[in-house]
Amino acid sequence: MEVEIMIEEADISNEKVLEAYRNLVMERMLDKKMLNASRQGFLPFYIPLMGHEAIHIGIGLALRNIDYFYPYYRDFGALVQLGIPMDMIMSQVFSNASDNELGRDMPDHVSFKKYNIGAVITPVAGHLMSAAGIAYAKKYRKSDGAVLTTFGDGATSTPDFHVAMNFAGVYDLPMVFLCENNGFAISVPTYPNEEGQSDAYEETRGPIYKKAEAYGFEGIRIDGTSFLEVYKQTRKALENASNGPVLIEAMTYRMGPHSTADDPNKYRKDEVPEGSDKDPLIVNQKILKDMGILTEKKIQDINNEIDDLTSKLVDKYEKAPKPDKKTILDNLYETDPWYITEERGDIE
Amino acid sequence: MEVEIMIEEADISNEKVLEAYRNLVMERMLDKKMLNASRQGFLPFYIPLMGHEAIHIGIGLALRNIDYFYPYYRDFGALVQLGIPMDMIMSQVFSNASDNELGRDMPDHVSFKKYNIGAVITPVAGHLMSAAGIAYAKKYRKSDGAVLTTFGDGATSTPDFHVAMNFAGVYDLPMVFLCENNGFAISVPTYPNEEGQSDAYEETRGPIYKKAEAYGFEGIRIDGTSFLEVYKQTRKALENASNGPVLIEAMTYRMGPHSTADDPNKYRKDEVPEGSDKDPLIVNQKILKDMGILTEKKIQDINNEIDDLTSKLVDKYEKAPKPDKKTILDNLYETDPWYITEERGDIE
Amino acid sequence: MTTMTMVKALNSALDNAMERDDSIILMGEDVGVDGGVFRVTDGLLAKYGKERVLDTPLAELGIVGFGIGMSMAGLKAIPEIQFQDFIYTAMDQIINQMAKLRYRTNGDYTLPMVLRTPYAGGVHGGPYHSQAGEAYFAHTQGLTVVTPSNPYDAKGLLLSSIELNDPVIFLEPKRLYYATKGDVPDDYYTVDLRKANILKEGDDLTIITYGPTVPLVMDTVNKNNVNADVIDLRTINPFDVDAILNSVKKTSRAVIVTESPRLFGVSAEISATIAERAIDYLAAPILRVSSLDIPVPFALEDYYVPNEQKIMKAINKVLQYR
Amino acid sequence: MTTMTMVKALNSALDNAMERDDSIILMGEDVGVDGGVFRVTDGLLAKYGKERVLDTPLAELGIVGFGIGMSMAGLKAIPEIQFQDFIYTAMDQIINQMAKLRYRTNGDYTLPMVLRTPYAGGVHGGPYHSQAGEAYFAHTQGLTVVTPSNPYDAKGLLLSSIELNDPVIFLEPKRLYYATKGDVPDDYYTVDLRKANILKEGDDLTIITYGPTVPLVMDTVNKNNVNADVIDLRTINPFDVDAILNSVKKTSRAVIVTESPRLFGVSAEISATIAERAIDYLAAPILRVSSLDIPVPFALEDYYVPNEQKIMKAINKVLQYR
Ligand SMILES: Cc1ncc(C[n+]2csc(CCOP(=O)(O)OP(=O)(O)O)c2C)c(N)n1
Ligand SMILES: Cc1ncc(C[n+]2csc(CCOP(=O)(O)OP(=O)(O)O)c2C)c(N)n1
Ligand SMILES: [Mg+2]
Ligand SMILES: [Mg+2]
Repeated sequence: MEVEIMIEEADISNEKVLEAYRNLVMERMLDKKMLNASRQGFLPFYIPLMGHEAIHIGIGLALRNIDYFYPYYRDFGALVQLGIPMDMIMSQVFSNASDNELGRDMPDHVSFKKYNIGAVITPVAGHLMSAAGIAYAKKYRKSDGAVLTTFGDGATSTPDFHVAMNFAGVYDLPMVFLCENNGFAISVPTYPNEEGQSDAYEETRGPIYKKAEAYGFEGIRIDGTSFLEVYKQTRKALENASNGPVLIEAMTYRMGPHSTADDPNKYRKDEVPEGSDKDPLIVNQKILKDMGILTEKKIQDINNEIDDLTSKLVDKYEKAPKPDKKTILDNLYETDPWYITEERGDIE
Repeated sequence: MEVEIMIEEADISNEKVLEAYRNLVMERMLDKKMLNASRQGFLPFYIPLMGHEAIHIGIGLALRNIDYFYPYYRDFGALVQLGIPMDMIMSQVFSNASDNELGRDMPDHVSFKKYNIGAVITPVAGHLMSAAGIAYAKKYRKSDGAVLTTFGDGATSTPDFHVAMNFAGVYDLPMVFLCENNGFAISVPTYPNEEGQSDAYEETRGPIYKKAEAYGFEGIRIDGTSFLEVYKQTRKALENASNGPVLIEAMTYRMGPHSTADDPNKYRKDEVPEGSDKDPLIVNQKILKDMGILTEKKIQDINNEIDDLTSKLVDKYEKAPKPDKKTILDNLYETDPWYITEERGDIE
Repeated sequence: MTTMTMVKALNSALDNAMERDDSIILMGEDVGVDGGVFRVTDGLLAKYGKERVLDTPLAELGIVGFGIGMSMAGLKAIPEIQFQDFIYTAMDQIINQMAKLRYRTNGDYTLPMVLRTPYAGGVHGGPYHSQAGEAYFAHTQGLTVVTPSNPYDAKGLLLSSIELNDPVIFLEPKRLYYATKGDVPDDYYTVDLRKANILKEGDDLTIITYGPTVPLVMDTVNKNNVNADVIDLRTINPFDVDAILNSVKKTSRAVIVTESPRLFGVSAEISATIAERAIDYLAAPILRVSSLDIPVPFALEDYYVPNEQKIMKAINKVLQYR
Repeated sequence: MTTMTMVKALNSALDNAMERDDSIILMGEDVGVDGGVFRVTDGLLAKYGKERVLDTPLAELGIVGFGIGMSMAGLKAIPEIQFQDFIYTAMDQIINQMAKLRYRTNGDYTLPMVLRTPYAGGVHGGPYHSQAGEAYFAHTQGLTVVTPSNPYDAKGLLLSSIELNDPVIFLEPKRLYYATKGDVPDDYYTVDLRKANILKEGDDLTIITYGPTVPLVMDTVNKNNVNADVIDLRTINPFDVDAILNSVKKTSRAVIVTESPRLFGVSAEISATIAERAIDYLAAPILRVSSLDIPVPFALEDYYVPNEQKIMKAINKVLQYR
């Protein structure tokens, strides 16, 4: 894996914490604006982020430049915190001509190989065995660092979760499994409802973090609404991963719809309204105020600054050109077979 | 599931125990003779049983006439103990014209719907979700009894194991998962080798019986070489299954090759030679002697009787006629499509 | 009779069937409290309860396998896969258990079940919400593969599938879910699974299609005054060979239109069948119009699928062939 | 040059490749200490160590997915699926990740890997040790599907597959593993993946086949003095369209022989391609000889597969057609 490295060591100075907070605000604001862009038809599809910001920022802080990150579709903020150029991220989300994937995949399905980031895949958990294979390559090549892979709570029900966890155990892979437990897989709750509350069955009866024991390694549950907590625990897991894998269950709540195609009113009451005590934005403001890093004034200043910045950003990428239809047949194989050559003739 | 019921309540009188022991001897002797038939070309393929006899007999004793049994390919003796007519079992193993499957499936891949027994499938663990669905049907129809399904240690690595265990937990299915842990999945050991003993990786790091916790229910490990122990624990699990599923890990050793296509000398030393202390035949002889049910003389008498009986049995089915080629196109669909009708013309 | 969308027609079919037969059980991701991501199962949980409409954990293997077991035990399972693109972790269950159970047990077990799934493009869903994988199922011996092209057929074919004593893969063209409305009886009725639908008669050529591309073909043919037999297969396997051969023998020219990629797809079998059984009647090459032989590109889906222009190009080539 | 079986030739290919390139990793059930259930990987663990020859847990999804990840990270994975019949739990990994990775990332990731698996019949293994599922892979855009028919090609095609910077499904006809021996160079060599092999030239008709049925076709043709072009495709997708069309244009008659069931199979695509591109040259129907359209029956496998009689029936029909 000799690729250009951009991911920086997290130096957890106050400046770094403040920068992370700014990124958290950026994620929140971009999320709203992209949702809006989707309502206006600029984005045919979009995956909301609200509730996940602290996990994302914490992951971004935790990853070292020696690590590899295989995200899932709901990890936008982690990419921002990692310092991937905004142009690459936004071009992908808006499927623009400058997207390195040329608009081939859905919004948020990035692929940034040169930053040691995997190709996000839609089938839930479809990347977990790929992440395991990448971890094996690290081990085989005796390169430093570990692989972090993320997924939702629903993903733990999949075949891939079981198989990847088992392979990680058997081959002692340098690997951290991080479950972003937001309480729902679309409409299905992670854990059993309180009696009579809903007619939905749940994803599972076993607490997710404890599932690691079945594979002979450790699982922990952490607060996924504090980015410093996520940072600390994830960094520790990455540092210890050479001794074998770890599973982290980061608890939060999906504050928005599952996607722009979803209407959560059909199946649940909103338990964590925006601005409430459990909203990660509020949680982290409180923590940083207690640490003396943030004031009300500073919060306002950052809000104003980021509001402006994100408006311009969304504006720019909304209007950027789309990929040329002539590219549609590129890169199926390294060398075009005869039928692809023929079909090129049909794209006028 | 209104089908004819043959499975009898196990009345664990001394007579019943002795009959069970006779079935155990029968399984051992038939196994040798069928292996021999395979060497002589009468059986193109055969799955040896040695080491599994006590599990099989215990299962056969434990199942009640209200239960459903979905076995895997290595459960011959359980069928015998259940009292399925030997003619049905042997016709299937020898793929004869009188096989109710008409020789469609491999030896030991029985399907006895009228005895509440599932259709054994080759893909490892491919039946576990079917068993779960059958358990759901029982629950939905509020019928008594539970579903018992068996599988090997290797099966616990499969996608199907995870998914079936999870469904069983979520829907509180009346279901017993019984893992026949014989130490190997062909050449791959279940658990880690002692350091340096072999170059094979293992199936898993977590003890199998503990995996149940990941799904919110109980797992137990039992001695799979004593049929009374297997009977007791399995019966208890079946009786309690209306409160939810259980996983049983029954420990034994695969004393023969994996199948007639396998040569275990390539990958392991035989750790449980025939006639040794851990051989289930010896284990159960000892237990039954201690109970005063068996004597050396009785052992010899049974041996002589069963030797004769099994020789005649194998002889008979070896020579029985094979299915008519004209049957080959039957029962793909309930009503033949045009192409099947056409293809019938090609079978002259 | 009510004018309704295909989604409503499917919902009505499920409702009619469940009302009659308490052995019918639905299961799938978000089919219960949410009513299905495309709303096909809307209202059924409220009406029939959580014992009959099961939200499941996120595991397609489990959804299909659970259904198989229920149907083995005398129930009639109707599992839903949220998008056909996600069906592949269940492929072992479909190919090795569902499709083969009757044959390998010589009918000891039969398996009446209907596996429903929205399929093909039209929602701009990219490589994983747009796949048209009917060829995988059509080539799997033992399955019946059905795909409706309008609300009336959707309901009637679904009810016929539920009546069948064999496993059905029921592919619902999601681009037609809300595209048009049609008159649909509110009561129970069936449509013959093994008869193609001759949508239009004409002498110049035969166009064979099914499911998602049927309205496109009809629009193209009507708009351009093409004098064609248009055959909607309805069932892909076993397909109605007589309808195809009778028409081609009359017209001498054939074009097959599918939304799936061309190579090794369903249209190849239709073409091969004609080339095997009606070669003497042919006055022109048998042409296929399909999507490009690539995964479905998110941003460029419109250039990927068949369209009027591509269909007319093939029609004209076949008609002008001497 | 050594006379060897196909199994030995494949083993030699793996050995040559692993010797040259330490990024090659093998993985699969029983491929290590046991040397593979058909012995293709025999001796490689001893030579290259357990870091490069990995016995895996029993999970095809894991075997394929592990290989994908390794190849994403710059290694070159060669996973083995013990029997092709068991590949379907890995189908999601194959169709959705392996086949699409290059396309959907526009080449950000490439995936050089070779997924090997013994396939088709010949060992009397019944419905689950005999399947010929090449059509599933051939219809999956982005895969290269290769199947050798003799020891020389087996080694050369495997080495070419390993050199390719794209994912390959390498189908090893297990009936040919030990059936014949052939002369095979001990050293490294390659065979062009995109060129069919014209095994025999003749004027009366064209027979197209590949993999498991090649020796049967050659024996049939030789024994019955059939004056045919016999084309061994070697690669099923992308197949060598020119070799097929050139020959059919010369002979005007075509028969396609495959071991897989006929309907919606690979032979349909070959037939359709001819019907699309060479109709004017045809003097007879394009016929297909295949296995029956059912699962593989354990006891009656011999009546299931194509044989000399069925092939001659098709040849005679095509030759006598007026
Ligand atoms: C294999 C598969 N099945 C179904 C879907 C449709 N789907 C997309 S996301 C999702 C729920 C995922 O929930 P979770 O894993 O908890 O992640 P979250 O979206 O809550 O972050 C479903 C069912 C899919 N993408 N892949
Ligand atoms: C899905 C699948 N993969 C591979 C095989 C080939 N195979 C048959 S049995 C077996 C090992 C099974 O081991 P275990 O589950 O421990 O059962 P045992 O045979 O030891 O009783 C393997 C790999 C198979 N039948 N199914
Ligand atoms: Mg979730
Ligand atoms: Mg075992």
